[in-house]
Amino acid sequence: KRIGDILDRGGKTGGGTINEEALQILQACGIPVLPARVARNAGEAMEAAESLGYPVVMKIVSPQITHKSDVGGVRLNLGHARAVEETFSEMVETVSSLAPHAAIEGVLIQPYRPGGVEVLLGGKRDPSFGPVLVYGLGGIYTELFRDVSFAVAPVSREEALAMIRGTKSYRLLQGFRGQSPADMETLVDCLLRLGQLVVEFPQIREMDINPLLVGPEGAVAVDARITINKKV
Amino acid sequence: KRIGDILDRGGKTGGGTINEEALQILQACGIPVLPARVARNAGEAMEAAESLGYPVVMKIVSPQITHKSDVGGVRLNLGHARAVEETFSEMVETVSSLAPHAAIEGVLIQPYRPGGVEVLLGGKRDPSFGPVLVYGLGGIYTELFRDVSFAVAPVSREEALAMIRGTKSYRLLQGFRGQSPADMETLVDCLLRLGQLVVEFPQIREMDINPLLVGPEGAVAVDARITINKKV
Amino acid sequence: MGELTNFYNPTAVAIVGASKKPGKVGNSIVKNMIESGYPGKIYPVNPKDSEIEGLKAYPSVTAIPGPVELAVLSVPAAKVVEAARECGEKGIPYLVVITAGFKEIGKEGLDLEKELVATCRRYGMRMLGPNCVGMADTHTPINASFTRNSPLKGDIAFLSQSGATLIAILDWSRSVGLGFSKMVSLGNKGDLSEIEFIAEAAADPYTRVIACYLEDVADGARFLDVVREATRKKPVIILKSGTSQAGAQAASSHTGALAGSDLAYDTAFRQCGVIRARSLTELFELAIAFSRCPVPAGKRVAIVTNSGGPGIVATDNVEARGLTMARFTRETIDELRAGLPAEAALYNPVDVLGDGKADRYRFAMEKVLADPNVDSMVVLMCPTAVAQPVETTRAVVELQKQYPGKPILGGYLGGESMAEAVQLMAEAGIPCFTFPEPAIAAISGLVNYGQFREMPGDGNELS
Amino acid sequence: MGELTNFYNPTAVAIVGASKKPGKVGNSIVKNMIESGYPGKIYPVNPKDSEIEGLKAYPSVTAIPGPVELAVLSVPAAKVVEAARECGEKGIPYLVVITAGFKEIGKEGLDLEKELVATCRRYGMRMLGPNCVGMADTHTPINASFTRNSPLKGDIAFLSQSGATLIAILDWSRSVGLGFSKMVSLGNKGDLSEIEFIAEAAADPYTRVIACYLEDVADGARFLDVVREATRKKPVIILKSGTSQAGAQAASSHTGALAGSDLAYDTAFRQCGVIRARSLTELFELAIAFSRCPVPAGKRVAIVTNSGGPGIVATDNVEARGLTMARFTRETIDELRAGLPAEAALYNPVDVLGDGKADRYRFAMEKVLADPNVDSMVVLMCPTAVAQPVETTRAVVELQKQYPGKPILGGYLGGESMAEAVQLMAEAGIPCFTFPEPAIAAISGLVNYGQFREMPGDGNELS
Ligand SMILES: CC(C)(COP(=O)(O)OP(=O)(O)OC[C@H]1O[C@@H](n2cnc3c(N)ncnc32)[C@H](O)[C@@H]1OP(=O)(O)O)[C@@H](O)C(=O)NCCC(=O)NCCS
Ligand SMILES: CC(C)(COP(=O)(O)OP(=O)(O)OC[C@H]1O[C@@H](n2cnc3c(N)ncnc32)[C@H](O)[C@@H]1OP(=O)(O)O)[C@@H](O)C(=O)NCCC(=O)NCCS
Ligand SMILES: [Ca+2]
Ligand SMILES: [Ca+2]
Repeated sequence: KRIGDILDRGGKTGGGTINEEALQILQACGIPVLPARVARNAGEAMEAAESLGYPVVMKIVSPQITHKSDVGGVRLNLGHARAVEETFSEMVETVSSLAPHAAIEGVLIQPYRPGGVEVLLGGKRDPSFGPVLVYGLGGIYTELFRDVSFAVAPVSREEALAMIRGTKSYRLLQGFRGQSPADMETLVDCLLRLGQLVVEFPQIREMDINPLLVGPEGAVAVDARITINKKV
Repeated sequence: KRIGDILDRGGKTGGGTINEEALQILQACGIPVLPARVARNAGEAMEAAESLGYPVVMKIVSPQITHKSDVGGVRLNLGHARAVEETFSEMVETVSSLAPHAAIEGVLIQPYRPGGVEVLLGGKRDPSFGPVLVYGLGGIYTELFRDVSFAVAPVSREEALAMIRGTKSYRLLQGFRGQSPADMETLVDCLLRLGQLVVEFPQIREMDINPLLVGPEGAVAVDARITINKKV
Repeated sequence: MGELTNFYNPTAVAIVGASKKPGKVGNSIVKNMIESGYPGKIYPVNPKDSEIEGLKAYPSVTAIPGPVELAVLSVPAAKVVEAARECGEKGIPYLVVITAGFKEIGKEGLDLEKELVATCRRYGMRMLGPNCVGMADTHTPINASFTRNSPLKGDIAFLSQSGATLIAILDWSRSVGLGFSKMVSLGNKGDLSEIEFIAEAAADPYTRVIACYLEDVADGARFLDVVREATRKKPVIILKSGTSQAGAQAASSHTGALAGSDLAYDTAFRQCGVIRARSLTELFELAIAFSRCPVPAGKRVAIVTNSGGPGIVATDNVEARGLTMARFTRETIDELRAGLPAEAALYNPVDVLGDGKADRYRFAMEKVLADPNVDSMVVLMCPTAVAQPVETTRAVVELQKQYPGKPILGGYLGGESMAEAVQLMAEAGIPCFTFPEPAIAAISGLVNYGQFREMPGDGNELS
Repeated sequence: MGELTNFYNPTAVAIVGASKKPGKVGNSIVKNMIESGYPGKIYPVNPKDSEIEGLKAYPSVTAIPGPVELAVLSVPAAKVVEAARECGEKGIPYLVVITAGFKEIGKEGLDLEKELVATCRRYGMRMLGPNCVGMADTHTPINASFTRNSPLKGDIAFLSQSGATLIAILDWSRSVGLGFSKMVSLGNKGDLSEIEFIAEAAADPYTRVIACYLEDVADGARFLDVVREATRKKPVIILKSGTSQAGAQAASSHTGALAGSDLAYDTAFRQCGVIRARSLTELFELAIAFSRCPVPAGKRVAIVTNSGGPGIVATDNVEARGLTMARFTRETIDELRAGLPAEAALYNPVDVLGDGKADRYRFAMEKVLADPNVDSMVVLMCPTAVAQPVETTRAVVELQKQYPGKPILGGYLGGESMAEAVQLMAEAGIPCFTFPEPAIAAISGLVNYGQFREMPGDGNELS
């Protein structure tokens, strides 16, 4: 019900893309999400960082900005309150000058998790076949290498696993070059839950989690985006 | 002359692969190389780290080990003398147990440089066409995506640039998502120098620099390998 | 058998809009029905004429004395709904609506089509079309279409969403001696679509392989369910056109940018075991291979040749297609060594040399086919001075009978010198090409389908 | 012209090992020389016979009265070196050595080949072979080979490292009416290799395109230098076989693992502008396209069709091959709208509809070809009831003369109904295929070469 509410709100305001609330929806359907708090000023930012634990990541919050890092809207690995404070004003300034027409709603604070493999989970509604799931390599490599696989949802656990195995980057999850193998069970679980979400809520036109960080001990959604159909 | 000496020594001892000396050869032909020192015990390791500056990276040195990280032979981002000391004995132990037949000659200490794009530069001698140059995405993605381009050497500056532009990962160098563009001039220069090296020294059968770290302000070879033909 | 059995095999057929005038669509249909050898009753329906092409004609379907199982409608668009209604009243279960001027012309036509479909639903009639060329079944036989000719008898079912393409393929097929079990022009798919016809063809004992040209799939979910079943029984090969729109529209997410609409087809086809052809050439090359060859047990290909060059080319293709070159057993190698000249290549490809005659070819092919490590064989031949194409082909034909489980394909390089041998291969139903590459492509299609069918469950075939 | 001019056009030819006995290689060569219409003197050389096939024979080359510019050697391997020496003494500049039993049989043969090459060097003779079928030039004309037939006259030079493949291609080419300027069987490439023959063909006024089947390149560095020049003048298309060994051997570095030996060929070919064919089919499809079509100014393709289906298939192919669908100017669209029926598709592909006759096709094709945004055109036709394939083709042929700079290709879908039209296209030298895809593939080859040739400098064509 919670999920429906958020989606409805998005739908009522004329459709479009939701970003921060997308993480709440994921959490509601059981996908682990990196904790995050939106700060509207430097003070709130330091408070959030304190409660989430250092080091943290800061990301600009603006509905008009799709690729945050293109406008200087992402800063990683901030280790103490001073850094958070300085970064807040510096980031708002940089983004305002590079994207003058974007409405800045605040700055998102998340714990910094450098480890794990960045993957992408996504779903979209195809006019002929309905919900199509996407799995692939995430992060900056997503669009560069298009190392992805697809399946029409719903998928079984075996199919989800086959999707993951069908990518070249699967080797990264197996523990490439001495790293421990990733937690496949949780990863498959996330993919299945995302599948359910897309099947159950036809108002979702497109969505993705990118990156979902997958490590030896679990997975966590760092960033997500949902595009909702206009209510008609 | 220096280069020839090292290669000759390699050739005399029956051919094979050289690794640490490869970096010396690169330096001799003008390719910037990340400073490195080989330590034979924990004390030497701490000393080396101190003089190179923290944080440092430690890598096992053994002619029998090709993929060092597969046997726990690589540790990144060590911030102080204690960590270096502990890591030394731990690493030697782990590697000895995972690769019992490898002769361990010591541990290589280098400064830790997390930034920059990891690329691969390589050369090999083709039986029909002679020296062939390779440029591509480096690091763990090299063999996964094979995002590479080739040219028969010698190449002109324009050809070298075209090789780099011919890869998908070229976008990473252009300053993907808000990063500053990489120093293309130095990168092209390294490729041309590697080309000259392979053309001039036919005893080189195969060689590669992987990774060469390329950032906005230069490039530096982190790891390299040269396979020398047996002297006949 | 499916709900469409009597669609292809009706006891009696009415042709509404039948005409005496040569060249008119309503005249072609009557002629095709007669010439096809259709064994049931044919009732031309025409308001003015009482006799058409020697058959008694009726002023309306309701005036027809006996029962009618299929009506072909070829009256102008404005009269179609009324004609369909009359067919409904008469209790006719199946319609083929040839007439154009429906959905494809825009809003007005769409409304008319909806009315037509509603009329069919009301009477429980199933309809092919509108805006189609009709259909033919060579086993009934029946040709309820206005094509110029009837298809030759065969075991390929061909469904086409483009009427002109169906006409072109029919014309081409007759010139190359290719036969069909059925040909269906899907038209606007107002009621019946590829889904029902694929299901029916999968159950049809006369059909061995189903080939389709499609421009869209109307109901994706049902397509997946139904076609998944069909592909377990028979190969379904589809050329889906319109790939170029893929990803054309701007996407608001990574997923949108990655998954264009064509990718959904790719994915769905793979999930339900459809073999996707990338060109008309490939569609029919694969259809022919499936129609004539068994599905091989595995991907190990043997090549027998009388020249090194084509052998290397074929080997390159085997590896490029993800097949493997068979590694012969020690016994096979020993036998080949004992029986072939010293310079012959014994390891796959087996080169019987430029002076290899039929007996040497036969010997090598026998050993190769008997080898348990060989799943399929390609025979390559160049017209060297002493080659015996015809005699060698006789051996190929005999061996094919001895090894019915191993596909044998030919790559006979040449023209006039090979013509008679190529003809012999065609008569024996052994696919034979001018160059080696299509033979390897065909084996690759057979192998992929075999691998799909071996997979347990449904849809776990994602690799 | 290169150092090989008189190799193809010698004043007199000696055939050493000429024979009276039908079926023997030395007899076939004499017959081929006579039947080719060779205008110079032919001297059979045979130790026993004084007359062969109506020609006076000589016991040795030194016994021949006049000068000889080319000697074809067809004596057993053991006698070849001595025969070559005699040719050297006689001052003959060119040899073709047919005889097998050299490098290809191992160490012993290799030694013999070295002796043969040394003999040639000593006398300054240039040699084709050994272990080859010979060569033919249709413009001299001459056929110094033991093929069954002579090639038809044409403008494609074909070099083949496989003798049997050359024989097969020759046989096939005659049956499809394809002509050659020269055919050369490279054999063991003991002296002359593809390098010299490519350079010569690039300078030859009768050759428009150079097609090669190669298994290796002997001297990579020289190949790069020489072929880079050749490709600036004419398209050089190479099928290089043996790709499958690539990367087979274990590699000790990343570079080794990435750069198999086949990749070196890929790279080198691209650097010197060679178009690499991936199959025999593609080699000749491209060769035919280059032989018959101009190189288009750009990659904007227009399609005119009488049916939507093939039009969509062709559009898919255009985009899959990296070409673009031409966007017509406003004027063209307006003119098409004014002259075509309301339901016709005006935007590329132009659909003149199933009832489009020759005049409608001609109208549409004229407008499309006149459009400055169009670089090439594909005409697709299905045999609909009213289509006029022959009349339409007449229009195509006329328009091709009016627009010599824009390649026109056909995709005539069908069999018997299109046969006469297909024949007309062939006679007019317009490539025409049964399905749309090869036409698009051919345009793609033309466009790629055009782009290469536009690039400045040498070797900067790496993309
Ligand atoms: C269906 C179609 C062929 C009819 O066109 P037509 O033959 O010119 O139409 P006509 O008005 O002459 O009608 C056909 C015949 O039916 C007769 N007819 C009319 N109403 C009738 C009725 N209610 N019942 C029976 N016959 C009727 C006509 O009298 C005529 O017979 P005639 O030749 O003896 O006069 C035409 O409308 C059409 O759709 N053509 C395109 C078909 C096509 O291309 N399909 C898709 C291919 S991809
Ligand atoms: C060259 C080859 C055809 C000769 O074989 P052959 O015809 O059986 O050999 P012969 O011993 O009969 O010699 C041929 C003729 O040359 C004559 N001859 C022998 N020595 C001669 C000499 N020094 N000068 C002139 N003629 C000579 C022979 O008397 C004979 O003529 P005849 O038929 O009148 O007796 C054979 O050795 C060969 O190499 N075949 C393979 C060719 C091939 O496949 N090439 C590569 C294709 S990919
Ligand atoms: Ca029945
Ligand atoms: Ca001359």
